[in-house]
Amino acid sequence: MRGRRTVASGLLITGFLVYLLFNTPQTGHAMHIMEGYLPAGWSLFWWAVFLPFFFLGLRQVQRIVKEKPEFKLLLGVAGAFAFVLSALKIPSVTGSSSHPTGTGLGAILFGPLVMSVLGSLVLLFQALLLAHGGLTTLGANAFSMAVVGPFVAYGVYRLVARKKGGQKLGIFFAAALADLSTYLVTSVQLALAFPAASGGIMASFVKFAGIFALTQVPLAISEGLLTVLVWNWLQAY
Amino acid sequence: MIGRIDSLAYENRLKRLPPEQKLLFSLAMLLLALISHPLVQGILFVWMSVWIVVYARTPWRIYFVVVAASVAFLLAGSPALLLEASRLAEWTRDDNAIASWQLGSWVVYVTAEGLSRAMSLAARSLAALSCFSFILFTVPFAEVLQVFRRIGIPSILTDLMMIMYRFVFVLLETAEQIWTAQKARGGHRGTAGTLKDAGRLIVQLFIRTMARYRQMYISMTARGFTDDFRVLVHASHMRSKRYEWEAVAGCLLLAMLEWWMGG
Amino acid sequence: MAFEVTTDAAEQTDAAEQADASEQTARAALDILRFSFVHYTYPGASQPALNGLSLGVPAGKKCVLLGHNGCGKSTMFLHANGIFRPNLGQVLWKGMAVSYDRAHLLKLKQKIGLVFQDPEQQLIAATVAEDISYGLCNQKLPEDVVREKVYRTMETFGMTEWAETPIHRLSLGQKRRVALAGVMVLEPELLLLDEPTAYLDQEQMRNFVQELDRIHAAGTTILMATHDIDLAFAWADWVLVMEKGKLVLEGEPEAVFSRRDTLERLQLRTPAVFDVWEALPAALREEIGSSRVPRSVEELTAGLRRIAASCIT
Amino acid sequence: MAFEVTTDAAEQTDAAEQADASEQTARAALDILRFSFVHYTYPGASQPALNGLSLGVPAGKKCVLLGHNGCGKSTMFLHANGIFRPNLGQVLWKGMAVSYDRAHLLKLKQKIGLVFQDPEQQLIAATVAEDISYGLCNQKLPEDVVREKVYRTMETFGMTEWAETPIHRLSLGQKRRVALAGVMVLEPELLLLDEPTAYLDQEQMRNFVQELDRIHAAGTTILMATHDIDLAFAWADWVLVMEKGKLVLEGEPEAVFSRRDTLERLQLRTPAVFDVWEALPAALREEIGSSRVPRSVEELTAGLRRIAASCIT
Repeated sequence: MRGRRTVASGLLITGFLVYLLFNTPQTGHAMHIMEGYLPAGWSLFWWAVFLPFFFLGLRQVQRIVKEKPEFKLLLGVAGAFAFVLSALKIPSVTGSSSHPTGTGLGAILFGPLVMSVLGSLVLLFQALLLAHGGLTTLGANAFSMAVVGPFVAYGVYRLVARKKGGQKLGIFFAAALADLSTYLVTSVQLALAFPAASGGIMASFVKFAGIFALTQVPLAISEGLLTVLVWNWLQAY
Repeated sequence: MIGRIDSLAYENRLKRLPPEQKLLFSLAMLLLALISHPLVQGILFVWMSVWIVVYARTPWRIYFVVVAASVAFLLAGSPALLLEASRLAEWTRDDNAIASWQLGSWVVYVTAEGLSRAMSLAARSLAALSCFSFILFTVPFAEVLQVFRRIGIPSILTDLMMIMYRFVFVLLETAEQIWTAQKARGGHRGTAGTLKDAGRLIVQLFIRTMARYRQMYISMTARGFTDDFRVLVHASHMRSKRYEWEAVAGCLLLAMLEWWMGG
Repeated sequence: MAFEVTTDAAEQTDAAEQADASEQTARAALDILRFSFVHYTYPGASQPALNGLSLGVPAGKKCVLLGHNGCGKSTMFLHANGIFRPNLGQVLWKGMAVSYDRAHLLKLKQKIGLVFQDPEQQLIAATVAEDISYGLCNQKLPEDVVREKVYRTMETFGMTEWAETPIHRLSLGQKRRVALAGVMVLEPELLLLDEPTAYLDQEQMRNFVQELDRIHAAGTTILMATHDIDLAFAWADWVLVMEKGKLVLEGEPEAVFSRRDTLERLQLRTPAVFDVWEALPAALREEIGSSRVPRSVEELTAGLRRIAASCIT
Repeated sequence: MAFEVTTDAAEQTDAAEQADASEQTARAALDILRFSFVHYTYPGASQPALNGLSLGVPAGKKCVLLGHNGCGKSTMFLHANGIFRPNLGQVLWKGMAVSYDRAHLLKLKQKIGLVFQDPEQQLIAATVAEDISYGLCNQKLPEDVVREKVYRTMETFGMTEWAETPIHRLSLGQKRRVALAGVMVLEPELLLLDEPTAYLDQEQMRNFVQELDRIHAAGTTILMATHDIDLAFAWADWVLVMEKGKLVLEGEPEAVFSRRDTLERLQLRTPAVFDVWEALPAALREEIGSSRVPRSVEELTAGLRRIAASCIT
């Protein structure tokens, strides 16, 4: 009995080591749920949740484009910019590196609905050009990153920046909380798909959220700081 | 990795096959991968890998990197799937635990169900990944776009994708150049320094992006831009009996195997 | 003949001015594009970019536009095909004032092709064939006509094998040629080029100039802005010089480059061949016996070799 | 002397090769920077960018690097200051192999200044003064030292009046000079320039070359990559020619440009002055009596005028 336990403990420690070793370079994209990870039913479900927002966003984009055709070009360029940002390595406060998402800034500039269209296109590009995420899981990923993130960023910014001198703080919290909410939603998505044997969905959520907190919380802080830096410099121009 | 997948897709040996066929094939396989048994998923993974590495001649190293990245994701999630926890008081041995550890008043344990669930999740994910990778490595983005246009995706989306695809590479080059220039001038020192430099890069990139947008708007106007980005759908593809035969036969065999296993 | 267009009237006699004026009227009829006293100031700028610009682009010629960066060349190009509208003065296409309604502008843009300095700025589509088709698709032509024209153009430009290549995989020289092809597929009557040879190496430059000569031979008038004085002299039939939003000099290359005083004031140098030719002993020049200044180093050295050979025989 | 570095051994006799080899060893001691058999392939590329490149940059000289786009010039520059690391072979700075640890690299980057082709890519900060200070700030120097150095540099470069100007309001020529100032403020011993004169007009070009001459006179070795053969001939003390990631020719300008066969194979042209000089009747050349080929049109025409004047007297 004791022997078996030691072996199991050894395996567990090795597993964690391997996990940390492999996971570090991936941190930035750890929140993209990979292709095939969600069961078919849940994939479909998240597509169904995501699509209404996407269509609303699309309608808004089309309305603006009808008035100003050049807006299409601007949006395309902005989408490419967001994609390139997400491919950058920025240092995270823990010393590992991660990738900025730019969702916060985008939502503040274009509004959350337009950002949901742009964000989903960026995710499609990340899937097709970088192999991050997947096609069946695109609905789930887009919901957490291109819908919830932007809405949170926009709401927080509106709320905080309204107060006097709160603009910088607003930007910081918008960007950081957009990241955090994305990670929480992803954890919920995973928890729903894989409830724990004891404790069910809640326990599973705590487990998934706990794992990703290691990488995502520092990342969110880095992103918040970076967005404020960028905003300040942009103001100087 | 950026640009790598794009150029491999452009150079792959199955480039001449009609993109619709390849997309349909891989999507059908993807669907099967999501709903089938681990055995079928295993065969599927091997078979799709053969398509990718042998038929399309994707360098196996690159394919391996993509697979390894996904394995890393699987590993990252595995503690949450495998480890269960309950209070020592409420814990009973007959929970099918195959391993357990006591941490204070809590017990952390792994169940047989948990293990088999993690295994079947890994099988499904890898099978699905191989189908997804087949699209990545054999259908160039420009052709995905053409298919989107042909099947009636709204032009606003295809236009946006076309502009994005063009600019992604222009801006990537710019970002790389700025990054290199910062390095050449002794930048990127320490975490704070690097974060600052990243901020500078983003600002520069943003300014240059806006300048590019303005220039592009003028030059598009010069080329008669009104409100659409219509372009000619140009494609020279050749069907291949041999590949069509293998794809269809394989599909049928796998579907039958799945049915026979009681899918 | 060279016209120095100067506001300093004292430099010229009245008689000469009148002669020039009548000559200019006669030429105006031959100009495919004319700017008449065009003023333009960018919104927010303190200095006008075009400050009463009057110039003509003679039909069927290979024209070169010289001038320092910031002299208004690019602004002039954007006026030529109606993207910008003059604050004052007018632009004439084949003697008719340009009208700025949508339909006319679209036609004008088809007749005046504009190739920008940086090809990255002009190429939009995912692949070469798609990009070349863009201007045609804007004209709402039927698909098979577009296809046929695109194929023909790719063939003339020798780029059929890259038809399906993504733009970002091309070299700078190739991008420049695709940008040119995308404009030429519309069969413009006037081609405007903004510094098309910068960053090109010798070989790419040679290919590009050959392409231009072919286009000119097929009947297109060309106006190229460049800083390469030697290229300008070797290639142009007609030279225009701008400064501070105005035309300061125009004429045949030899005539323009012989105005050393004016060029020096503008801090423009003269072509190397021109300088050498003028410095050669008069006897030697006579011996070479060319009726005009040789346009390129090749022409000059060929002349020199010929006399060297004749001395031996 | 000119060394043709060729793999085709048949072209040279063994004796000549040995002489070359010994001469090279003697020179190696004088080279501030040496590449020794450097190979480098970009990840994912099928062709190597540097394919056994061996070359030396002689200390204290004005060197020019010629070669087509894509011959590996820019890759070579990025190896020179340690941003890229050779797959094979080594880079030597003053005879010592470059070591790739952080501290050494930082020092190397300070000693080797690199000015990129496009100033836009190099200018990082919002204003001129800020940008010039960037490299110094990275060295963690005390603030007053940084301030003093920045001001001194801006004064030397005559840009104190733009100190607070945002970069994006500068002209291209000004941007190029700011990029140069931002590198020169670190007082490098070797300055690498990647096509610094593209898109510049005559006046900007002249100013830029003057700036370079001033920098060289103050003791900095310069290596400039360019497509402008005439500029190369007029300006350089030493010419290097690359092709397909290898050195194919090096030597003094006259020696290099007299290798017409090799240059023709590489599709590089010879300088205009050089061609004209060679085509001039021998008698005339003797009369001018210059011991070497004139380097620039000015020099040649001055010579020609001198003899014309002496004929008259």
